[in-house]
Amino acid sequence: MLKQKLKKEHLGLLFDKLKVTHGVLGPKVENGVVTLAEIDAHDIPSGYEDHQQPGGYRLIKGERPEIFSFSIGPDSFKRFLQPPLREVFAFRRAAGISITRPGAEQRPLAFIDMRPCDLSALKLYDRIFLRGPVRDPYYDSLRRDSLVFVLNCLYPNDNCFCPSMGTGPEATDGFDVALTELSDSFLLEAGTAKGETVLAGLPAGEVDDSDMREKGARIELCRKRIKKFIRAGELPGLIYRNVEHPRWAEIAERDLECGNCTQLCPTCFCNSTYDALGLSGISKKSYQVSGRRMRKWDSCFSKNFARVHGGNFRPSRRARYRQWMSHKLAYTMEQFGLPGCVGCGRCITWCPAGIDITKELEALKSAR
Amino acid sequence: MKRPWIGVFKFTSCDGCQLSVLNMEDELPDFVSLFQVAYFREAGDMPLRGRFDIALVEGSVSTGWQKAQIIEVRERTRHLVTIGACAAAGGLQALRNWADIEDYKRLVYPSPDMIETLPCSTPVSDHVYVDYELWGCPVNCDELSEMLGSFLLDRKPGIPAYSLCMECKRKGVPCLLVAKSEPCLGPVTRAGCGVLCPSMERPCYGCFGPKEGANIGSLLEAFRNAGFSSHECVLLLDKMNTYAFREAGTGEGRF
Amino acid sequence: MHDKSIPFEAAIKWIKKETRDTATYALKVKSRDIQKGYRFIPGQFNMLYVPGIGEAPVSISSAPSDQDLMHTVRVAGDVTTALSHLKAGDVIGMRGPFGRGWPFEETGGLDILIVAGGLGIAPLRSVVRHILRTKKMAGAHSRRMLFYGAKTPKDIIFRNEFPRYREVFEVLLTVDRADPEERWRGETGLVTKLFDRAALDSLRTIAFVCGPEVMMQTSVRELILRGVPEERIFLSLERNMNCGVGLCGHCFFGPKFVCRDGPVFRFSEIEGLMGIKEL
Amino acid sequence: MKRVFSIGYLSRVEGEAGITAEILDGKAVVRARVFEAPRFFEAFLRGRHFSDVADFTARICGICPVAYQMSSVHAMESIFGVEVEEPIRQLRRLLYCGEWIESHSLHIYMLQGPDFYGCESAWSDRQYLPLARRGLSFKKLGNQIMTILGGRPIHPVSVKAGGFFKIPDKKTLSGLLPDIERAYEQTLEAVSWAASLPFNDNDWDWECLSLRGPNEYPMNYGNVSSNKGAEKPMADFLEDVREYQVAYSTALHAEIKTEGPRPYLVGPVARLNLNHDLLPPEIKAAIRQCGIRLPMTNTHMGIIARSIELAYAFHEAVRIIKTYEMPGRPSACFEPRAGQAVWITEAPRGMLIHHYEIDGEGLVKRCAIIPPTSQNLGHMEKDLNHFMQMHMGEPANVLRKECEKIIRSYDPCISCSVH
Ligand SMILES: Cc1cc2nc3c(=O)[nH]c(=O)nc-3n(C[C@H](O)[C@H](O)[C@H](O)COP(=O)(O)OP(=O)(O)OC[C@H]3O[C@@H](n4cnc5c(N)ncnc54)[C@H](O)[C@@H]3O)c2cc1C
Ligand code: SF4
Ligand code: SF4
Ligand code: SF4
Repeated sequence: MLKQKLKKEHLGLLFDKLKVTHGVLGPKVENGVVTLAEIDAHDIPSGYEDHQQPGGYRLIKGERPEIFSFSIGPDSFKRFLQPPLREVFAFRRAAGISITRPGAEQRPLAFIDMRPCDLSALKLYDRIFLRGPVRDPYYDSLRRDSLVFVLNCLYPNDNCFCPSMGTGPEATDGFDVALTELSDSFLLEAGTAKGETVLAGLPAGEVDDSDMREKGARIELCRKRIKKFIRAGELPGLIYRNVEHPRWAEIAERDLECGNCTQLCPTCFCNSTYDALGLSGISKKSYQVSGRRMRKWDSCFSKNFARVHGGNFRPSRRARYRQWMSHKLAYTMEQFGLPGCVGCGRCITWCPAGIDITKELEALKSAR
Repeated sequence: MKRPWIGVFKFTSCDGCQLSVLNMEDELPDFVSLFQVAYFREAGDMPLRGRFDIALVEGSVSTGWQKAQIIEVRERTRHLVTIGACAAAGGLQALRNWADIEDYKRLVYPSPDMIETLPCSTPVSDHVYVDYELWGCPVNCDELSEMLGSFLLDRKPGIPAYSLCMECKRKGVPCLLVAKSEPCLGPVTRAGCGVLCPSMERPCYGCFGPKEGANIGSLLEAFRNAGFSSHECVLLLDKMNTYAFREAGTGEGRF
Repeated sequence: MHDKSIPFEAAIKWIKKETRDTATYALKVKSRDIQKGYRFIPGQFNMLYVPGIGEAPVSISSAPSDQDLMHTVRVAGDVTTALSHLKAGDVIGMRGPFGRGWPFEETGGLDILIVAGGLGIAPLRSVVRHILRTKKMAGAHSRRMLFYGAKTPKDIIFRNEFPRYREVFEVLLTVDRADPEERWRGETGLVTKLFDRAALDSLRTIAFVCGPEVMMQTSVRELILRGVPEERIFLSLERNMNCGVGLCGHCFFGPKFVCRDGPVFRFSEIEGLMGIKEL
Repeated sequence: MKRVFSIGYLSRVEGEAGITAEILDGKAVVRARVFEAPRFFEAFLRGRHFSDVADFTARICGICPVAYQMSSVHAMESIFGVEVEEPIRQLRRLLYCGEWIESHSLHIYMLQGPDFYGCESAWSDRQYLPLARRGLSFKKLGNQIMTILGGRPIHPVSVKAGGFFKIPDKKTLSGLLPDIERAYEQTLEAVSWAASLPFNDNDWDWECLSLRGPNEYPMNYGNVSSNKGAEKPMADFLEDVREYQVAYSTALHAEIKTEGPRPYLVGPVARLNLNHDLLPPEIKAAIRQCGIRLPMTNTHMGIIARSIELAYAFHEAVRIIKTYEMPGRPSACFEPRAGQAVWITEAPRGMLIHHYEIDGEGLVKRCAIIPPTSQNLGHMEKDLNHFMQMHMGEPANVLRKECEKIIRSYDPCISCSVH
């Protein structure tokens, strides 16, 4: 596949080209945090460093010479491909039922710095929403037209553990184009024909062996900087063997059940669909109602998530936390053949109580 | 469909929640055509008579005569819904519950003996059975409309009992607690306001009361780690929903 | 193909009240095209939709060969209450059929034992009627048994159909309790009590079980005690369901999607999960 | 001969109050019984951090929370010596316009309006509906202004000492312009509608107070001025006022104590009478066209004053949005320090007086809050007495109705008065 280099000062040209056809999503600083938004090349917060720890995040202007000098923020592709709240259809019930689906008015999306961990999550999303018994038409249409630029990582944060999950810091497949930031330029490697088309027409530099060596060395350096790891080889057995471990109850004491982890985890996909209506949708004739059927992100931490007639299947916080972690680290593999955790560390950073999934996993190993 | 009779009642409060009914401007015409507004002092001159299919009750119970009145409202009402933090949790005025009421009277009134009031301001549910509580200081108009619509259609209102953080993350607001160590009550506060404060870059101060199963102890631990004293932590909870937050924190009214 | 995330219209043909809180609804899919392509197997369910209220998963209680597509629903909450206010001619939304049904293909040459508790009879009625209606199937089993337990005689669903079932099945009924004036002549006690009455040939038995979770657990225990192989015990589980097609996460039972991998499970597949509390 | 009658529970006013009237030997005594339950704000504010005060005092009133936030943050800034940038001042004024619009249109169209048409409520009569709808459309815009600036119209969340937590950019604000401009035209027309309403004669010698200028119609700044005397800086005004308690009311009353205790009027009529020269020419012209004579002599004509102020608030909102440039930061930086201050702003119902004493830690040591309705209660009773005196002979049900109307013309906010 096509490989070429792009001078750093030409990054804007890539944006210009993409913007003609796509909404270009990339990193931007908002409120002291790197978030994902439609951006221009100059919005990239180059030179910023993010310092992450369990329950903590700080962005500072640092010394790193790279443009992509920071790691991941809270947001991921899922906000865009499977939005937090969307209309499934509008309904009207009178003598019969009429259903109107919203028009697909959205521009195709280009993700400009999807990281390897998130790319793995995207692969999982594809399995869930495209390869299951029923395909999600909304996701399908957006995903089909989107362009994925994976950015191989140079600077992990202290909560990253992608090597443990086999998802990073380098992406090997599943992208349209892979970017690696070298000292003087970007190395662009097309992964699909779609990717090649995008590269065509950009001012291209030859790629030689030394570039490939530099890429290797940089990624290797990144790998060395990663501090956290889990023994993924022990999964899912470790979880299955320890469903009644006393640790679950201990975590429940700290667990806020705020749901931040599930909302930000790039693989969490739980959602709820409901009929939204206001008074204006109700007519005086009791059988006439109109409204919108909405789908929103939900979470296994919501107390009523597993509620049925006669009770709640997971009434305790302990059970809900266990459900979450088991789903991430054990069930997803069984359900979709891919790990449910990609090692991005978001759930660790953005947990206000600082609960660290890797530490909790370690604790499950200790004697009961 | 028979138009259900609705009554709007006020106890100790700021009137903001009943004003929210009038603030549903776009839906007000539907409201008055779908419901028979049979009692709503703030909006109309109607005698109190008959029975109500649904009553919206604003305000906390803080005087002796209110104790009797809320029982009367309950007896007249099929489906009693409280609106707002005062009715659900006693309101800001429940701060008196942790102080001496006689001191309070003296501080405000030249002749404190002329003032009749109870030592505590309490939620409606401490006095009568409540069918549904709509939280918020003030309630959110969309939730109000959802609740009224659900009543008409005989279904449970689609109003979440989970945390504000859920809404906050859906909205894509960067977390203030994690990124700025600001004492945000989001993790223990019920969703519903539409993430007003974090969107304004200020920490949530808990208008919508404790979410179901709020883990107050753990959040305060996080605040202490961020450098807040225990006293400051208590003051953070001691706002419009002080009574409910303290109860959620310890399972009882007092720490 | 019809998009399975969008409900289609189904008209209520008739409603039959079964018990105090349960009724059977015969539905007719309005679109010819969808109706033509609509195939299900017993044990599968549909999502029934009352716009403005919501959706509920409901098993199909008729056989594929039945003329009418039936659902037997008990009032439990919003949607089921709204359904109970409807009348023949009204239109609701429907999606389906979803899930894995009962494995008929495995029953050949075996003794088929159906164990139902309460409303759990609904998806199993589909099986019973299917056997009743397809002559070929009727000869396929060496023995057919139907054990059914209800709370009181008044709660027995499809009571008037049991005489017909008896033509092909050995039917044993039990109730938790019966008032004297009801002149109940069957058993009283739990369904599991019936296992002693039937002298199962355990190695030749294949069991389909559906009912409240506790009832299923004790039934399975009894069956295993009597030597019925775990691979031949099938259960239909109930969980909260939102999408019905494996995209929402509400129905997880451990790693299983009840909507997609079930609702009918082979006991040996879920044995490890059954005993875990709050899974 | 003694006649006694009462109104148990006033409707179409905020909060809970009734009236008792006694006519004994040709002399009338009317009392406004306020039985709203006290909440003890001044007590529980003690010991709280100054940063809680704006959010707490907002809860005194759901109809005019912005007023409480404005009086309290200005008081704090005065204590801490904080200078606020001009764009922030303007945004605060805009926020206040939102509240005036909301509160005035609620009062004009939903609360008092029905009185002139003999309806029980704004929607009980088909004939009144167009007016109700017009009122709602104005009110909605007021709410929208407050929502953009404060997140929500009731108890907005963006206000703090020093400025705002977050401020909107010009584009967001400008989005409102077309609707506000249209509404302004309509409110201007509505002034003549208000002027055409029938009023009882009610000319007597009364005193009214409001903030005055210096060069703009008063909201957050000004001196206290009176139709009877000289102007006074707001910091000194409390020296002239006394709050006292009456047995039949949980609301304190306020009166001027210097030179013989006497009640006074605050609110739109007072404001207009003392500041009409500061109105923009277009509004002045409209006033002239409708034959409204200023200063007003009839205290019951509040609905006209409110209609004029409603138009003004829209006019002002347009001006502020058009000239707005987003400042670099939403709020000034400062350190709290010990001190005390009085601040008065013009709530929709009149002067709202806040007095705070803060300690070195930034905690409230003492505070006093005097809402406009507490100040008006005494005047209202005097006004009712005056009316009774003249109409004593009428049947009780007529008097009852008329008394209620008079009270409504004050737009009293009982919840505020008892806090
Ligand atoms: C595969 C499958 C097959 C089924 N087949 C049948 C069948 O054939 N016949 C049949 O009758 N049923 C069947 N069910 C059960 C049926 O789906 C439920 O009874 C139905 O979903 C209830 O829906 P509802 O909207 O009426 O109740 P809901 O309103 O959803 O309420 C259900 C229960 O949950 C409680 N609840 C829900 N949400 C909340 C909340 N937020 N707060 C508090 N409590 C809450 C309610 O109080 C109530 O007890 C089946 C279920 C499954 C999964
Ligand atoms: S479980 Fe945590 S670390 Fe793993 S993918 Fe999700 S957010 Fe990232
Ligand atoms: S800002 Fe507050 S509400 Fe939002 S995620 Fe953080 S803690 Fe939760
Ligand atoms: S974020 Fe919290 S404090 Fe702010 S409005 Fe919402 S509930 Fe109230």
